[in-house]
Amino acid sequence: MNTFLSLTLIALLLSILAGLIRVFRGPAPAERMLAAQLFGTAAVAILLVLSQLMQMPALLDVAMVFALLAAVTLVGFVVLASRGVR
Amino acid sequence: MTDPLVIFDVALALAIVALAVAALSVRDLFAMIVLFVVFGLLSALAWVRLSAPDVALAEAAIGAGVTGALLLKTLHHLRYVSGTLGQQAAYGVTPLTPVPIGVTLANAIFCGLITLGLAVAYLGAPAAGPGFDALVAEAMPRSGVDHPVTGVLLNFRAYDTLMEVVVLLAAVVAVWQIERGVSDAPAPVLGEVWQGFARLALPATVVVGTYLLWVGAEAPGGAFQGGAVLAAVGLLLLLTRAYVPQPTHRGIARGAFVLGTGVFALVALLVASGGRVAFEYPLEHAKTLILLIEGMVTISIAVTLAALFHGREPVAQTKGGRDDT
Amino acid sequence: MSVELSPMILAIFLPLFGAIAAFIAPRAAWSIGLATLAATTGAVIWLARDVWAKGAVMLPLGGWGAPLGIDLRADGLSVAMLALTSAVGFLVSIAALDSLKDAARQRQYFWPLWLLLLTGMNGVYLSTDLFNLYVMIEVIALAAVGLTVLNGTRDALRAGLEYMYASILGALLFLMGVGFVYLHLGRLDFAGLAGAEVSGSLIAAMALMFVGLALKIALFPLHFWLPAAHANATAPASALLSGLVVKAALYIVLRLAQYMPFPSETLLTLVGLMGAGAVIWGGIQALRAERLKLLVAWSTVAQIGLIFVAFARAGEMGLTESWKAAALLILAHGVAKAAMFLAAGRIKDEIGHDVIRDLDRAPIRPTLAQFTFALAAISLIGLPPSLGFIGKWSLMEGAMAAGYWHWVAVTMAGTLLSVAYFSRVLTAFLRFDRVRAPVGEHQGWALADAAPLTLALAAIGLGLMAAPLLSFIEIGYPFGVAQ
Amino acid sequence: MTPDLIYGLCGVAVFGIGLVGALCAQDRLRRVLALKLCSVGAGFLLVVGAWRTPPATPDPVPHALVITGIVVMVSATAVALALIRRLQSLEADDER
Repeated sequence: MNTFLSLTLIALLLSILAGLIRVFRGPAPAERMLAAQLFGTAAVAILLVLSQLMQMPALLDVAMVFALLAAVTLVGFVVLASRGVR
Repeated sequence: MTDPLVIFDVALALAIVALAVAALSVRDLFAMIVLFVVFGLLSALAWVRLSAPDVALAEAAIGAGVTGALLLKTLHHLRYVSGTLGQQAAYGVTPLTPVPIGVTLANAIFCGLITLGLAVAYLGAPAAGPGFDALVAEAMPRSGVDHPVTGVLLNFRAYDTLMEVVVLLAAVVAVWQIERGVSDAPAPVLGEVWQGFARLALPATVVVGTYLLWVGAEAPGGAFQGGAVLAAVGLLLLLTRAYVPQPTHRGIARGAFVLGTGVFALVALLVASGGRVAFEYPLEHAKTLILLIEGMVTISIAVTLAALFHGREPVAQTKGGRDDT
Repeated sequence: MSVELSPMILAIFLPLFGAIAAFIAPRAAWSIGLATLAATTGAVIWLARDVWAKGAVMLPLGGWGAPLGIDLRADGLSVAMLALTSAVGFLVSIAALDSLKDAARQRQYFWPLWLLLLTGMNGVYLSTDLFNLYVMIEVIALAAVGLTVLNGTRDALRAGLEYMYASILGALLFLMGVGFVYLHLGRLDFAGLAGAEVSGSLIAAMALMFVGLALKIALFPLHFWLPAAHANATAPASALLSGLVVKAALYIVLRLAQYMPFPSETLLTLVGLMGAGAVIWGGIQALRAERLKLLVAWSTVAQIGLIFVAFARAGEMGLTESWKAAALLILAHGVAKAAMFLAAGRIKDEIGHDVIRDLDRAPIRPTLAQFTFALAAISLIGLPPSLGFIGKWSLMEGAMAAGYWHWVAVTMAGTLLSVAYFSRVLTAFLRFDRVRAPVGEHQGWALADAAPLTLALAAIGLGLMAAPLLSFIEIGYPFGVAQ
Repeated sequence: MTPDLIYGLCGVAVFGIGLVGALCAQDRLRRVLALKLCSVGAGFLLVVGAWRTPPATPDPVPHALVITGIVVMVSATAVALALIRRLQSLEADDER
C-alpha cells in the first residue's frame, strides 16, 4: 500500500513538472496562470497522500489552506494580470 | 530496492532547485512570479516531508501567497506607469543597466564557490545534532499550550515574536511613508462571474482563518498562519473593489496596525509582578493570555498584510494635487 | 499588584510604546518623541547605576533562561552603547524639531520610524541570543530605510533601495550563519558559543555572520551603498544613520569576537587589510567629493575602516587592548559624526546648497554651524584632547608595542588624508575673498545650532574623561579579560 | 539517503542560487525575488536541523524561528517593493 502511495506521489510530482513547461514557454499570461492552478490542485493531492503516508492528520489542514489559497491566487492573477484596464 | 519515498524526496529537491533557477532566468516577469509561487508551494511540500507542517503553512500562506500577490501588484503597477500594460509579454519593466558578462560570470563563480563551501560545511555538521528537544519537552507543561511550536512562539521565545510583530509594524509605517499620493494604477474591474466566485471564496477564507487561529493551541496553525489567511480576505475585498480604503479609515487602520504589538507588549510588561519578570505568564492564566495575544496579533497581521498589499496610505482623491514633503 | 520594572525592559519597551503613540497621534508625535527619548535616557541612567553598583546584570525573559528562553544582559560596553544612542539620539531629535518644521509629512513619519529604530538598537545592545539579534537588525533595517528616504527625492529613493538590498542580504547571510550555529551547537545563546569547539560548520557560520554584518557596517569593499544613502537623507536622518545605526552592527561584531573561538592571525590580518582599504579608499573619495554631505559620508567609510584596523592585532592581551581602542573609536565617531552631519545639514539649509567649491562664494555664513563642523572635524581627525585622539592613540600605542609598524603607517596615512579632506571644507569656510555680495556675518545663527554644537563639544570634552569611561566600559569584562 | 541530507543540500543550493541572483540580477523586481530565495534557503537549513528520524518529533524551536523569518521577510519585501513602485512612478514622470 505504502509503495503504491509513494508511486502516486511521484506521478503527481511529475504532472506538476510537466505543467512547468507551459509556465516557462507561455506565451499568454492565461496559459501560465492555468498551469499554476494545476499545481495548486496537484499539491493538494500530494498533501492528502502524504498525510496518509506520514500518519500526520494535521496535513489535512495544510491541504485545506493550499486549496483556499489557490482560489484566492486565481482571483489575484485574473485581476492583476489581465491586459489593459477595462 | 530503494524506498520510493526517497525517489520522491530527490525529485522534489531537484524540482525546487530547478524552479529557483528558472524563476531567476526566465525573461518574462509574469512567468517569474508564477514560477516563484510554485517554488514556494513546493518548498512548503518539502517542509511537510521534514515534519514541519506549521512552517509549511506559514510558507504557503505568507511566503508564497502574500509575497506572490505583492509581487504581482508591483508588476501591475510598473507596467501601468511604464505604459506596457497592453503588451502581452512583460519584459524588463524596470530599467536595465547593462552589466558586462565578465562581471556576472565572476560573481556567479564566486557565489558557486561560496555555495560549495557551505555544502561542505553542511556535510561536516553533525547529523541530527543536539537541539532544544529535551528542554522544550520538559518546559511544555508549564507553557499553557499543548502545541510545542505555539509554546515556543508565544511563551519560550515570545520576545522574538513580539519583535517580529514590530518588524511588521515598521514595514507598514515605512510603506505608508514611501508611497505617497502619486499616480496609482487603476485596478481592473472583475467580470460578473469572477465577482460571484470571489463572493463564494470570501466566507470560506474567513472560516479557515479563524479555524487556524483557534487550532493553534494544540495543532499546527496559530496567529501567523491564521492572520495570513485572513489577510487573503482583505486581498479579495481590495481586488474585487468590495472595499475601497477611504482617508477617513486611516485612524482605524493605524489602530489595527498597532493593536497586536501594543497588547502583546502591555501583557508582557504587566505580568511582571510578584517576583515574575516580563513575559512570564502566571501558569493559571497562561492559556487565556496567550489566546488574547494571539487573537490581537492575528487581527494586526491580517490588516497589516492587506495594507502592505494595498500599498500607499489612503488619501483624498485630489486631481493634480500632490501632497508632498 | 505592582508591576516590577527593570531598566533593561524599559530601555526597549519605552521607545516601542512611544513609536506606537507617535504613529497613532501624528499631530502630537514630536512631543511624544521627545518625552520618550527623555524617559529612555532616564532608564539608561538607571541601568548604568545598576551596572556600576553590581557589575553585569542579567534578565531571563519569561523566566525560562537561556538556552530555551532569551536573556537580556547589560555590561559596561552595552551601557556605553545605550548611553551613546540615547544621548546622541536626544540631541538629534532636538535638531530634528527645527529642521523638519516646514515638512509636515516628513515630521509625521520621522518620529515613529526613529522610535522604532531606537527600539531595535537598544534591543541589539541588550541581546544575548543570535536569532534575536537577527530580528533586531531587521527592525533596524526597515526603520533605517524608511528614514533614508524620508525626503522622497529620486536620489534618496535610489540610494534607499540599494541600502535595502544590502541590508536584507546582510541580514540573510547572518540568518544562514545562525542556521549553521544551530546545526553545530543546537543552541543559539552567546554562552553556548563561548565553549564551542571549532569545526567546519562553525567556521562557515562565523564567516557568514561576519560578511553579513560587514555588509551592514559598510566595511570596504562592501561599502558601495553607504555614501549615497547617508549623503541623500535629510540631515537628522543622516546623523542617526551615520552616527548610530552603523554602530549596531559593529557592536555585534565586537560581541561575536568576545564569544567566538580565538581567530587566527591570518584572519585578523585580512580584517585589518579590509580596514586599511577602507581608510585609504574612503579618504581618496572624500578628497574628490564635490558635495559636503557626500564628503562626510565617505569619511564615515574611512573611519569605520580605522575601527577595523584596531581589530587587527594578535595575541590574547593585544586583542583585548585593541578592542578597547575600537570601542573608544566607536563612541568617538558616533558623537562627532552626528554633530558633523547636523552641522552640514545646517550649512546646506542656510546657504541653499552644499557644493564645496562654491561654499566660499556664499554671502551668508552660518558661523556657528561652521564652528561646529570644525570642532567635529578635530575629533574625527584625532587631535588632542578629543575622544577621537584617545581612541587613535590607544590604537597606535598598541600597534607600536606589538611591532606592527604597517598598521601604524595606515593609521598615519588615514589621519593625513582626513586632515586633507576636512581642510578642503575648512578653507572654504574661512575664505571671504570670493564673496560678491556683502557678507552678513551674523546671519544663520539659530537655536538649531545648539544641538550639534553640544555634540561637537562633547566629542572634544569626553576625551578628558577617557580614563573613567574606559574603566566603566570594562565592567562585566566585555573583552574577555580575566575570564 | 535521508530526507535531511537531501533537503539540506537542496537548501544550500537554493541559498547559493539566491546569492547569485542578488548579486547579478539587473532587474529590480528580480533582485527582490533573489533575496526571498536566499531566505527560503536559510529556512531549509533550520528546518533540516530540526528534523529527527521518525517516529521522534522534530525540535520545535527552529520551526518557530523559520516562521518568524518568513514574516520578517514578507515585511522587508513589502518595503522594497514599495520603494520600487515609488521610484518607478517618479522615473516615469521624468520621461514624460
